[in-house]
Amino acid sequence: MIDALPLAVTLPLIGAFAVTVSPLHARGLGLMAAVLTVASALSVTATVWSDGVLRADLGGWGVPLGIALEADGLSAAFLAMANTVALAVSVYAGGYFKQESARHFWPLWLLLWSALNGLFLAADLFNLYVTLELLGLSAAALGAITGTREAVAANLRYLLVGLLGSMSYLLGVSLVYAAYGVLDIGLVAEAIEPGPIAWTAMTLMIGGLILKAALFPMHFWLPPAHANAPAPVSAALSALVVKAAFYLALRLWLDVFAPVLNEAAANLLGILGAAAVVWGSWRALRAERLKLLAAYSTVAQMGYLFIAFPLLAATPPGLARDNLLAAVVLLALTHGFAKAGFFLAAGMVQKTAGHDRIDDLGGAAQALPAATFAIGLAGVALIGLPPSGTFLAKWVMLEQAMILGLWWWLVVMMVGTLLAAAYIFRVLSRAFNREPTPYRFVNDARTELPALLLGLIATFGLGIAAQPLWVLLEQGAFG
Amino acid sequence: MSFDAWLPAAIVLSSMIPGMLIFLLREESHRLRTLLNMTGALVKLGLVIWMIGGVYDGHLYEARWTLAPGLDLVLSADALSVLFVALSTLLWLVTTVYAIGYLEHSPNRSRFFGFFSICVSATVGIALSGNLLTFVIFYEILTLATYPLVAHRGTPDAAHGAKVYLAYTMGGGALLLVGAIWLQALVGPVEFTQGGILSVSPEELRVELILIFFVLLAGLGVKAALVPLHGWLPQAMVAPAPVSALLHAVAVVKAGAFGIVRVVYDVYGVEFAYANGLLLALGILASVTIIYGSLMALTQDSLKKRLAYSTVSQVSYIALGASIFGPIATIGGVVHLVHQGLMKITLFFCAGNYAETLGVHKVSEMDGVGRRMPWTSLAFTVGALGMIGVPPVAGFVSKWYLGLGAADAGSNWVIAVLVASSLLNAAYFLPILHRAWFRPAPKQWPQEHRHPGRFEIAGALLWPPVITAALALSAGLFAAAPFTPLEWATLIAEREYGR
Amino acid sequence: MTDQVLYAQLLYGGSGIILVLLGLWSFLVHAALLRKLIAINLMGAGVFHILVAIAYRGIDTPPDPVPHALVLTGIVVAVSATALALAFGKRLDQVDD
Amino acid sequence: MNALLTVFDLLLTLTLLGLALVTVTSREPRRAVILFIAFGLLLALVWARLRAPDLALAEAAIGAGLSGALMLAAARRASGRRTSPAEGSDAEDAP
Amino acid sequence: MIRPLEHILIPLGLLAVGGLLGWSFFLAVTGDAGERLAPIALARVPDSGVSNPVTSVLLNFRAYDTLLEFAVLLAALLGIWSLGSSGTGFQPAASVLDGMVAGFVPLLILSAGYMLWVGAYAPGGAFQAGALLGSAGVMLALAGHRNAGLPSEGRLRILVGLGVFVCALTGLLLMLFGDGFLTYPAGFAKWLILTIETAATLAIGATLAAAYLGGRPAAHPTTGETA
Repeated sequence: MIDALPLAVTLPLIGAFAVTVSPLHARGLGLMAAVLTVASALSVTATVWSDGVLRADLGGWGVPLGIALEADGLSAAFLAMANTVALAVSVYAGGYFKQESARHFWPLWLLLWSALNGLFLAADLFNLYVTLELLGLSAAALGAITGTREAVAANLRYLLVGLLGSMSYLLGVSLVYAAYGVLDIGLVAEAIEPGPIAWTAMTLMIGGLILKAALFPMHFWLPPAHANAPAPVSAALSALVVKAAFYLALRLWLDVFAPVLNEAAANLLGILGAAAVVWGSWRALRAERLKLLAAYSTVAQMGYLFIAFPLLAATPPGLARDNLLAAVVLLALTHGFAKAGFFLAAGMVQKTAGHDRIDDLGGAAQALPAATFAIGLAGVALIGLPPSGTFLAKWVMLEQAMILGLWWWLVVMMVGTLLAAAYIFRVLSRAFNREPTPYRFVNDARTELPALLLGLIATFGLGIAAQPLWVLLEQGAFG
Repeated sequence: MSFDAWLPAAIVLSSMIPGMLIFLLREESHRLRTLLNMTGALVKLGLVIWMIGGVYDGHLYEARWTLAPGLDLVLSADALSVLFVALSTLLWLVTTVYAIGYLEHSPNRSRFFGFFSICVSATVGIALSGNLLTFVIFYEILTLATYPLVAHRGTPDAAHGAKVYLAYTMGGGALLLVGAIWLQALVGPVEFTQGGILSVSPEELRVELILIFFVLLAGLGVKAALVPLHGWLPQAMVAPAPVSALLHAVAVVKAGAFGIVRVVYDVYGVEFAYANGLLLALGILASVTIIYGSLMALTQDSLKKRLAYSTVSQVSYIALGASIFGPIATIGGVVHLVHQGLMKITLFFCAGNYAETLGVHKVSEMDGVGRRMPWTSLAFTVGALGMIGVPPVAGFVSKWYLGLGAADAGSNWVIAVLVASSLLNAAYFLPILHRAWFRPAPKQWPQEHRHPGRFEIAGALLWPPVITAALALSAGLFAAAPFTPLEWATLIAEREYGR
Repeated sequence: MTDQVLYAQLLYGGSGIILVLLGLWSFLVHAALLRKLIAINLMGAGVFHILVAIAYRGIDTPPDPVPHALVLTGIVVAVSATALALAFGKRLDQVDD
Repeated sequence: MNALLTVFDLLLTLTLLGLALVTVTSREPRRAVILFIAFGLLLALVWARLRAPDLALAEAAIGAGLSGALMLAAARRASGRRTSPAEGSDAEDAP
Repeated sequence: MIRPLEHILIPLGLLAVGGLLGWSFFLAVTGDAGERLAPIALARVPDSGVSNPVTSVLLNFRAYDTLLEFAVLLAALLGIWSLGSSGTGFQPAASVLDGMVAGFVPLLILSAGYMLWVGAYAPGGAFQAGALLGSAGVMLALAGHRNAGLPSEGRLRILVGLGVFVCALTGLLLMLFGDGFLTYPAGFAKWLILTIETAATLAIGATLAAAYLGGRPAAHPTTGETA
C-alpha cells in the first residue's frame, strides 16, 4: 500500500538523514529527495482533486487515540503551492550554494520542507505544535546559515519570538484538551461551544500564530530576518513559512473555532491587517536594500490576507463566501509564488552586483534580463496588476467588500496597491539606464529559470488559470 | 471552441506571442526579430480583415474564458471594437516598420520590440473587450507594457518622464478598478451591450451610478489626457519617436477615449447618461480640454510638445462626440478616433524624421525644412491641415459631423468650441507650415546626418508617414465609399441608437 | 472526580498558569538572551505543569498518559530550542570579539 | 491523611512558585541558571507526586540537567564578558 | 523612573491574561470533559506491545509526533553545526574530577541501557535513556575530552540522524508491506518499538552531547573539516 500523505512528510525526513550522513553529496541527494517529495505532495493534491478528502490514520488506531493526517482542498492547495515553490528553491539552491554552505543548507532545508508538508496535512492540534516547532527551528537555523552578525542576531530574535508564539499556541491546545478531552481537529470542532474556554483558546492559538505570521504590530522580527538570509532561504521564509502560520490560523478559524467566532475578533484581525498593509508598504517604499524591500512587502502582503477575516465573518455561508475564501487562498498562493520568485531573482542581482542597494543596482539589473524580468513579473503579482492571481483575488475580495458596504477595506487595499506599485517600480526603474546591452536573456539557467518560472506562475498561471482552485476547494474546504 | 471564438483571441495573441519570443532573442538577432515583428503584424492584419468582413455581415465573434465564478474574460467583436482594432493594427504595422528603421543600431532592441508587441496586444485586447473586467485587465497591461517604452532610453529625463507617466496611469488605473468593482458590486458583471445595461437599473441606485460614472471617467480620463489629468503626456515626449506615435495615435490616449465611448454607450447607455446630465458634464470637460490643449500648444516651441498638446486637444473631440446626444455627433466622435490617429501618427513620424536627419527639435529651427525634406514635409502638411480641419483631409469630416450633430442637438455652444479650437489649431500649425515652405533654410542644421544613398532619410522612415498621410487624405476624399471609417462610424451610431 | 483530585488539578494547574505569567513577564521585560531563555523555559514548564495537572486523576488511579506523552515531547523540543538559541548567542559573541 | 496531602501540595506549590520568582528576578546569570536548575529538579519532584514518574525523570535529566548544563556554559561565558558593556543591558529592544 | 510599558502596561496585560486563563482553566477542569482520553488510552495499552502507558502513547499511539520530535532535535543540532566548529573545548579538569568521571561515565551508560529496557513496562524509555547518555557526554566534555566521547564526524552524523531515519524507515516499510504508516503488526510491536527506541536513545544521547559542545566536532585529521 502506498499512502502519499505520510510520504510527503517522511520522504524529506529520510532525505535529510541522507544529506546529513553524506554531506559531500548533499546537492545530488538533496535534489533527489526534493523531486520525490514534490511528486508525493502533488499526487496528494491530484488525488484530493479527483477523489475528494484524503485521510490517513497513522498507527492504525484512529482518532481520538491516534493521529490522523488529512488533506482537504485547502491543505491540498497550499501543499501544491509550497512544494512547487520548494522545488524551484531547491533547483536554485543547487546553483547558488557552494560546497561548504550546501552541506549546511540541504539537511535543514529538507527538515523545513518536511515540517511544511506536515503542517499542511496535520489533523491533530498537538501534532501541529510539533510541526510548528520543527518549522520554526529549521527556519531560524537556515536564516542564520551565513553566520554574519546581522543574520544571527535577526534570526535569534525570530527564534525567540517563534518560541513565544508556539508556547502560546501550546497553551491554547492544553486548554482545549482540558476542556474537551480530544486533540483531533474534527472532534474538537464537534465538541467546541461558545464560552470563555473556546474564547481564550482561540485567542491564545491564533495570537501565537499571528506572531509567527508577522502580522502588524508583531512584524518587527521579520524584515531583518528575511533580508539577511541567503536568497533561497529568504524565498522560503517569506513565501512559505509565514504563509504556513497564516494557513493554520485560517484553518483554525474555519474548522475549529467556527461556532465561537464573532465580528469583533474578525475586525481586530482586519484592522491589524490594514495597518500592516499601509505600514509594510510604506517601509518597503523607504527601504534602501532590495531584500529589505521584499521583506517589508511580505509584511504588507500578510496584511491583505488578514483583511480577509472580517470579510469572511460578514459574509453569510453560501456561494459568495466560498468565492471569497477561494480568492483569499488564491491571494496567499500567488504571493507565495511571487515572493519566492522575487527573492530568488533578487539573490542573483545581489550576487552579480555584490550588494543589494537599490539605488546602485542599475548595471546588474540590466545585465541580467531574466532575473529582472522575474522581478518584474513577481512585482506585477505583488502589486496586484492583471493578469496576476493577486488581481483576480483582490477583485473578488473588493467586490465582496463593496457588496457588504464595507468600502473602507477597498480604500485600504487600493492605498496598499498604489504604494506597492511605487516600491516595485522603484526597483524596476533601475533596469533602464545607459549600461551596455546584455548579450543574452538567460545567463545562468539553473538560478534564473526557477525565479522566472515562479514569476510566470504568479502572473500568468494563477491569473488566467485559477479556476481549478475553485474546484479543488470544493473538496471539504467550503461549507 | 469554434473558429468564431478563436478569432478574437488569435488577434490578441498574434502580437503577444511574437512579443514574448522577441524577449528571448539575442541582441544581434536582427533578422529574426524583424521577421517575428513583421509576421505578427501581417498575420494580425489578415485576421482583422477577415473579422471586418464577418462583423459587417452581422457575424458574432466571442471568446469567453472563466477566470473565476462570475468573472469572465470576454473577447468579442462589435462594430466599434472592429473600428479600433483595425486602426491599431494598421498603424502598428506602419509603426513597426518605422521603429525598425528608427532604432537601427540602438541598444536593447529585443526589450523594446518585445514590449512594443505586448503594447499593441493590450490595445487590441482593450478594443475587443466584451465586458468591463476584460477592459480593466487589458487597460492595466497597456500601462505596464508602455512604461518600459517610455523609460527605454535610460536617460534621467526618460526616467523622470516614465515616473510621471506611471504615477498618472497607475492612479487612473486604480480609479478605473474601483469604479469597475463598485459597479459590478451593484449590478453584477458588466457586459458591454449596445444601448447600455443600466437603462433598467433601479431608481435608488441612481446617485451611486452617477458617482461611479465620474470615478470611471477620471480613471479613463488619465489615459485620454482630459484636463486636468493630461500632465503626463507632454512629459512622456522624451520617449523615442515610434513610442510617441504609439502613445498618441495607436494605443494609449486612444484606449482612454475608446473607454469613454464604451462607458457612455455600452455601459450606461446614452439615454441614461443624457437623462442624468452625465453627457453635459462630459461635454464641458471635453470642451475645456479642447480649448486648453490648443492654447498650450500655441505656446510651445518644442515641436513634439506642441504636437503633444495638440493631442490633448484633439483626442477630446472623441469624448465631445460621445457627449452630444444624437447619432450624427456620435459619428463625428467615433470617426475621429480613426482620423486623429492617422493624422497624428503622420505628424509624429515626421517630427522624428526631422530630428533624425537634421537634428531639428524646435519649431523655431524649422525654417526651410520643406526644401531639404520635401516628402516628409508634404506628409506633415497633410497632417497639419487635417488637424485644422481643412477639407478634404479627414479631420474636416470629423469636425463637420460634430458640428452638424451639435446643431441637431441644439448645443450651439459646442459649435463655438469647434470654431474656436479650429482657429487655434490654425494658429499653431500654420506658422510651422509657413516656416517649412516659405522661409529660407539656415546655413547649418542643428545636427545633420547624411543617409548613404538617400537624400532625405531611409525608406523605412520615409514611407510610413507618406502612407499614413495618404490614408488621412483618402479617408476624407473618399469618405462616402464603402468600408471607410466614416461609413463604419455610421454603422456604429445606427446600432448604438438602435435605428 | 473527587474533590481531592479537583483540588490538586486546580492547585497545580493554577500554579502552572502563574508560572506561564512569570515567564512571560520575564521574557517581555528582560533583554539578555540567557534571561529570555530561562523565561521561555519557565513558560514551557508552566504549560507542561498544566498538562501534568489535568492528567492527574488521583493518588491511586493511573493518570492520563496522553498529556504525559505530550509533555515529554515538549521537554525535548524545549531543550532543542534552548541549545540552538544558546549557539546563536555564542556565535554573536564570537563575531563581536 | 487527605489534609496532610493538601498541606503538602500547598507547600510544594508555594516553594515551586517562590523558586520560579527568584529565578526570574536574579540578575546574575550564573545564579539565575543554578536557581533554574533547582526549579527544574523541584518540578520533577512535583511531577513525581502527580504520578508522572516518566516526566519526572525526563525533566530532571533534560529540563534541569542538560538545559541547565547548556545554560551554565553560556553563563560562564557571559560572566567572562561581564566587563564589556553591551551585555545584559535591559534597554535593548525587547519585543 | 517609571517606564509606562514595563511598569504599567505589561503587568496590566499579564493580569488580564492571567484572569482569563484562570477562569477558562477553572471552567475546563470543572466542566464535562470527563476522563478525556485516559480510559481509551489505558484500555489499548495491552495491545501496544509495551506496558508503560506513556511509552505506548509516545511510540505507538502517537509515534508520528515522536518522529517529528526526533526531527526537531536533529534540526537544532544541524543549526548549531552550521554556525561553526566547537572551538577549543574545555580546560583539562583536575585529576579528582577526572577520576570521578572515569567511574561515573560507565555507570551513566549502563543506567541508560537499563532505562531503555525498563521503559517498556516501568518509568523510563528512550528519552530518559538518551538524556543519560547525553549527560555522560557532558561529563566527558567537562573533564576535558575535546569531543565529549563522541565518534568521528562521519559516524557522528549517522548517529544523530539515526532516530529520524529508523523511525521514518520503519513507518515507510510498514506502510509499503504492512497495514499502514507506523502501524505495527500484532506481535511485532514490542520489537519494533524497541528498535526505534534503541536508535532514538543513541541519537538523543549523541545529539545532546554534540549540542553541548556547541559546534561541529573539532577538526579530525581525515575529514579535512574547516571552520
